[in-house]
Amino acid sequence: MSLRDAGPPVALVVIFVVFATLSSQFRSIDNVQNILDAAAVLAVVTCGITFVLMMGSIELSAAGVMGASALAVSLLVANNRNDNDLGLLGIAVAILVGAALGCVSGLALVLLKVPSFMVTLGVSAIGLGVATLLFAGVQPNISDTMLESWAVERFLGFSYLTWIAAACLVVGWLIQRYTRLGRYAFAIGGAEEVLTLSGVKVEPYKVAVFTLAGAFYGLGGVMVTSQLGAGLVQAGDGYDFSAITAAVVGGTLLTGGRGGILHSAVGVLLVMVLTNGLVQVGVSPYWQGGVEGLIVVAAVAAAVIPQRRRNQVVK
Amino acid sequence: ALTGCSEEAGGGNDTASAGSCAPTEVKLVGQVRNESNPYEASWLAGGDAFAKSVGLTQQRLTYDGDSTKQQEQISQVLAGDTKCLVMNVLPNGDSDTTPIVKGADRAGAYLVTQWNKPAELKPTDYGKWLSHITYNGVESGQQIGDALAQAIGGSGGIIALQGVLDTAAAKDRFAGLQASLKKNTGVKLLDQQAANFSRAEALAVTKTLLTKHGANVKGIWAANDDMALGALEALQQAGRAGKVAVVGIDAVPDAVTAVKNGTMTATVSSDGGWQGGIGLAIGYCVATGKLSVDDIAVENRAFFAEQFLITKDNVADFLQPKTNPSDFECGNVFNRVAGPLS
Amino acid sequence: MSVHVEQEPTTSAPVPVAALEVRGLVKHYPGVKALDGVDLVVRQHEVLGLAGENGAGKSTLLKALVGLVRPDAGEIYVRGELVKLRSVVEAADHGIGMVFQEQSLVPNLTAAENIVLGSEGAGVRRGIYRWEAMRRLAQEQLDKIGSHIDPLARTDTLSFADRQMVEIAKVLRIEQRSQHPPVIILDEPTSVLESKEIETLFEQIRRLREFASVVFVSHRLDEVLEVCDRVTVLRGGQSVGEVATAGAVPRELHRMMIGSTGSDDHYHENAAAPVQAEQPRLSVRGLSGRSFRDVDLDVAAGEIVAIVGVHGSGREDLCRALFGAEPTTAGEIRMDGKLLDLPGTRAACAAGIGYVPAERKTEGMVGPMSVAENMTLTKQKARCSGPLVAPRKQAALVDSWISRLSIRTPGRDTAIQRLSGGNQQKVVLARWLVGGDIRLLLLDHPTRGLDIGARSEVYRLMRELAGNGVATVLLADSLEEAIGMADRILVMNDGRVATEVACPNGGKPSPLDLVKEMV
Amino acid sequence: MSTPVTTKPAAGPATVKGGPGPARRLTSYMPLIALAVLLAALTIADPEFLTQRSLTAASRTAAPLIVLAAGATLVVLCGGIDLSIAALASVSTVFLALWLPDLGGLATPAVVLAAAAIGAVQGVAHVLLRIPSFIVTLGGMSILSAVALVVSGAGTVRVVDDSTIAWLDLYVGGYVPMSLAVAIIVVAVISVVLKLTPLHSWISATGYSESAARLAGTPVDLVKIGAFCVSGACAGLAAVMLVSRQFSGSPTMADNLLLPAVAAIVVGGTAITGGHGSVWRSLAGALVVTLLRVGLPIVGVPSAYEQILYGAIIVAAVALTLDRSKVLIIK
Ligand SMILES: Nc1ncnc2c1ncn2[C@@H]1O[C@H](COP(=O)(O)OP(=O)(O)OP(=O)(O)O)[C@@H](O)[C@H]1O
Ligand SMILES: Nc1ncnc2c1ncn2[C@@H]1O[C@H](COP(=O)(O)OP(=O)(O)OP(=O)(O)O)[C@@H](O)[C@H]1O
Ligand SMILES: [Mg+2]
Ligand SMILES: [Mg+2]
Repeated sequence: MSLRDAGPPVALVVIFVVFATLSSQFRSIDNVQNILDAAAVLAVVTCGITFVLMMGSIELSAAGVMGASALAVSLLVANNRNDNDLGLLGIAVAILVGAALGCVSGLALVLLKVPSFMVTLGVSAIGLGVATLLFAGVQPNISDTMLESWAVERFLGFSYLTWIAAACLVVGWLIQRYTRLGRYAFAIGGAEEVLTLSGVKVEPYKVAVFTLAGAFYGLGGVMVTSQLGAGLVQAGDGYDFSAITAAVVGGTLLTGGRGGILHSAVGVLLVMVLTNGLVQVGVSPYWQGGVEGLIVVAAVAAAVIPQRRRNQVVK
Repeated sequence: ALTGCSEEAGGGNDTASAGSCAPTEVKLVGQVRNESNPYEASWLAGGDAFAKSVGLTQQRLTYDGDSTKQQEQISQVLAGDTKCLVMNVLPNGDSDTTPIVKGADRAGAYLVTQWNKPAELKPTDYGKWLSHITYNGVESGQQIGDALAQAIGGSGGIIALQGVLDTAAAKDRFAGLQASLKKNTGVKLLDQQAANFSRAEALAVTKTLLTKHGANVKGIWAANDDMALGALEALQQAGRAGKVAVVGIDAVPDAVTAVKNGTMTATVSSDGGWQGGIGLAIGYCVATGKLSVDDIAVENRAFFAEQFLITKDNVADFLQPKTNPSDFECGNVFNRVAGPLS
Repeated sequence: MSVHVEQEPTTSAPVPVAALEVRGLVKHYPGVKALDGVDLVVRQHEVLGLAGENGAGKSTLLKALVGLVRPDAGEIYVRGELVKLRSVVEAADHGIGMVFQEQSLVPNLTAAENIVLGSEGAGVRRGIYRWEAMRRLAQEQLDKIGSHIDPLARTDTLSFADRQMVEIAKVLRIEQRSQHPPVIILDEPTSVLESKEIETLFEQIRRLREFASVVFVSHRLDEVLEVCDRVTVLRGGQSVGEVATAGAVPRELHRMMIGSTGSDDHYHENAAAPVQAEQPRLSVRGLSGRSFRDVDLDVAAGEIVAIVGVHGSGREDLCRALFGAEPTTAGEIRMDGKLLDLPGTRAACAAGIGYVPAERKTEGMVGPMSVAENMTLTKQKARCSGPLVAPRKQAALVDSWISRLSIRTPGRDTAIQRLSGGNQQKVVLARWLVGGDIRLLLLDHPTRGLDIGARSEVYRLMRELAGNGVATVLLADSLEEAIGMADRILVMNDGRVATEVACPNGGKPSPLDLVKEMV
Repeated sequence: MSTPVTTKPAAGPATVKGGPGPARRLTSYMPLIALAVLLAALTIADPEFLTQRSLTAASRTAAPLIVLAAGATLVVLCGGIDLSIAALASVSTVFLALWLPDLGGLATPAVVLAAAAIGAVQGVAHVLLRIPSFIVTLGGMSILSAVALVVSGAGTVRVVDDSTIAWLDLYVGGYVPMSLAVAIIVVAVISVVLKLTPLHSWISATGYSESAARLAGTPVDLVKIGAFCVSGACAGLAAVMLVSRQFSGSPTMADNLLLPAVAAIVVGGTAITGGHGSVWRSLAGALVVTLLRVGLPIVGVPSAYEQILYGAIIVAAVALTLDRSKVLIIK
């Protein structure tokens, strides 16, 4: 990491230290565990979004995809609505549902040539519609012990979900660093037309990246279901924008070609530390959103100071 | 009977007088936020059931909790044939009721609203706004507050999960909690956070509050059952399930089950299926002339519906929805009035 | 005198089959016939030059050879076999590869990745990167051209010239791809290189000839004659003849390109106006910025001052700083004695300063906008009456400049990105002139990519402007250009002004004198 | 010997006027075509949908969205995005409701000015701090929501005397809702100003290539701040329309209009990457989005399928309307 990447980690440390001095509960081991546990789902979703942002596209389908996969998984594992008890297979199918919806986004992008902003907004609506269809008026509650245990059982002090998120980060990092898919996603954000000139067909990679992102959201939906013990249509509410915020706060550029999983991990922690810290120091619920917005803007502003270049373009 | 006030914009060219509609002419519209939660799904189902019982169908509208979309749909519905239109509407927030009422009034449609309405707006000032039905949020907030206090033995710290801050339901219920706290002096409100009636948000907030206040938390007061269920999950994940009392409002099926299992202390009934049917029933009765607006008692034009505190003792009565067709007969539509809106 | 070979089908001695042959290629764009029946033969093991003025159709022809442009008519034969090239990959499979006129590297990838991009070979197995293998592959390519850059450096950290080397290393991967001797196309590879780098490149081209055919495009005709065996000349989308380079002189080529002999006086030195200043128009004192320190500079009205220096000498940043596009840390800039309130390009524009950036495509022009809009972007007043745009006034203004600068465009409403590079540059220049209030022009490589005729026109324009009292700072494309045009030359070295050389008509310094100071 | 050489001077001023071909002209009407197709489809699904009263209601409904989208279009044309418009409109409804009793008729201009100022502040933050507009306005969105919540006391602020804004509920000529007329006037004014002044060049140049625009001396920063300012003012005006319709202000009233507004812009065919597009397109886009929002449920599409259809149709609409000759790379 060069100096120009140092901004977000520094901001993270500063914000952590500030909250730690303000509140003794904040710096307790319990709370640090809590922050990491709470970050799990956001981290997984952000993993997915990061790849899309790296390509310079934008991705707003997380809410819909997560809703669909949450309903799917809750109806496939042991639950109160039907007799299914597919266990891990059910989870895999739910992730596939996510991947399929992601694939739809990617295909619409490259085949219809519709900007990702709109495509993913549309797919989000489709995902929510599918979820509502599956929901059919009765809340599916899961009774699958394994899925339930993910949120409850702990290993080395952290819940299984947190470890799953950590694994996703590692996998994401490996994909980004060591696979053609990851490097091409990065390159597409840098100069898509050059890839074409070099004889690379970018379309399959774009579809693959959206599919990968969809799979991550699918997993996110499963994780939310594990946490809530029920499949909610609203499982992914708000994750679309908070994941983009996390990625950008971490230093990923919305114009593509810069950033990555590690950046996003820092961004996720920053956002979670902030949400948690504001509650811990007792900021009024009325103001929390506002203060958070202010700090995010300030953090990004501080983080870009070392990167200010001549004639820099900011969109 | 009243003469319709449809000569302004809507209602077609004939000044149809109230009560002149043939039963088959009546058009039933039920509108709620969405179909993706059990409560509102049961509301629409109740509406369907009633419509079926009178040989009609209900037009189901949902607006995703989006105020503007609700208004857009209402004005579109009112732009159609409104002569025998009956609407049973859940306004998204207090501010949404006024335009709905004014629009329906202008178009001459029969309207029943539920839950949200500004205090100054009164059905008695309008001809075809037949009734406004709600549950007494202050009372329910207080009831579960008291139940919580009792469950933790009258003393100890509790945390409160608030609903969407700018809704009347959230405010009333929280006011009820405060009243309860005044009474139960041993109970201390450690913290209160908004979790926006959402299960997921409640989970996250509760976890944070649990680490913040640790073992001091003896009880959790939630402004609705969804949040209470989220809090239950948080307790389980924190390894404190069963050690902290949880209360909510709404009596969604999962909460009732939780009360039965003893994981939740109390909830308060509100009967979505009945709400979905009753609004249409009142409108239908008036539109077909079986009931006259003038005959509806003033205290029934805006009323609190009966609600019950559900605890382990009486939970058995609430395991099955207990709406029955006779509730919707024109003579019985005001059976569940618990008192006029104060 | 050179020999002109007729372009007619010969039935004489059986020549070895051509590496590449093009017959009657036609390509229409709306309003333009970019190619109008071009014929071209590239023999095996030769370096073929392609000459022609801006917009003659060189790039279009070459893009057709790598499958990027689909011709409307005509045939392409590779080693005697008729082919249809539909993509770069297909062209590569036939052994044809190209270095594009505009740089085409992915800036945020490493040099190694760029080199192997699209045909990673052992560098990627089953979608998994083998960084070490990839580095080795890239190193092999770089070694071939004697470049010493680190293959794992990010491309955007490399200098312009190094990036060009990476492009050449990349195109040489064709060797691995095809069993046949490859055809390697270089579209203006030298326009961004320094003389030393050009020498390396030429050695490389000569080496390539051993096993490949090379097509080479440059507007520097002396270069073309130096490195090529044969030159085909294009004009108006047609091949108008060819020249064997042995003993040929640039003028000959030039005549074929434009249809008449250009003036001997390339730099229009006769037209040089006497510098007429008591007080300097631009006066810079102690200016420091990110990559330059303590620069003093005076430019008088009507004077052309060239700044020369190697890459990294800071002259480019200095030039931008004068325009307010780059922050300064110390020093002051005065126009006609008045202190300039920089940074901020608005203040500079208001003071009558104009700037023509080197990177035309990304910084000089707004591609999708029309010629007219690009031309009037800065001097809005010139096309307005009051606060409103006056369409008639704009049309007349733009048309008059189109004809004055002989800009080749289907019309003023054509998107500028559809023009050839030279014509784009003229539009960018015109942008500063349409207001009639220009006082100081900062020209960063204004003739990069321009053909000899267009160049000559730009030089004449510079002279004319100087005659009208415009002061000019020139970052020249070559030392010759600097010497030819300037009244005075500043040599920059490592961010400082190393020396100042007077450069009056008749008393021009030699390039060697300058080079000594530059390094 | 040598090839024929004719003296052919570089082409003089080309006289070909590169007017748009029929295909190109068709693309510029695509938003209207999409609108017509949608309307036809809805009418087929439910013949009652195509009545004058129904259309009047739909157009009245669309007015705030049109205004909101028109303002934000300018920001999008500059290459940015304004995610705060909905929250800004919400807070403006609160301000309006609070100010109406004291200011009366002056409350409307006051709110529009205040909203414009807030928009400008965000523009300044974006330009000076050099952070992406996405983030600035996302932050702005949460800050404004918090302000709205606090200022309103987390509740609805009722408007008792709405006489000074009630004119928005009138009908021009009996059929055309006043709010729609105002929305069209706003769109017309913005496009006429853009068309007749250098602003259009400046905005497109900024949107297509900010660095080139800056080096051409375009006042890029001012243009951007101006765009945010107009976007804010439009949010304020939309708020006035909402209050006149709702008879109250509420801290979350317009929040849900954000995505529809952005959808309206994109459906209109404006490039989300900047440069290419127009406010007229957003007007058509807003009508399409409104028809989808109200039309689908009204013609009886069930809730779940409504969302699926909405998603699919909106993507299809953009596929129709986007002029790909102007937007080379689709991100
Ligand atoms: N994509 C395009 N669309 C429309 N016209 C084009 C396009 N590309 C090239 N042209 C036109 O075709 C003609 C030939 O252009 P080309 O780029 O081949 O010229 P060139 O000889 O390479 O010029 P230069 O020396 O400036 O690079 C020019 O008139 C140009 O305007
Ligand atoms: N009017 C034009 N403006 C700009 N570029 C053009 C224009 N026409 C063609 N080109 C360029 O020329 C190339 C070939 O275009 P052409 O339209 O002939 O084929 P195409 O339609 O892209 O091919 P296909 O239909 O087989 O995919 C394209 O890459 C395009 O960029
Ligand atoms: Mg060329
Ligand atoms: Mg060219």
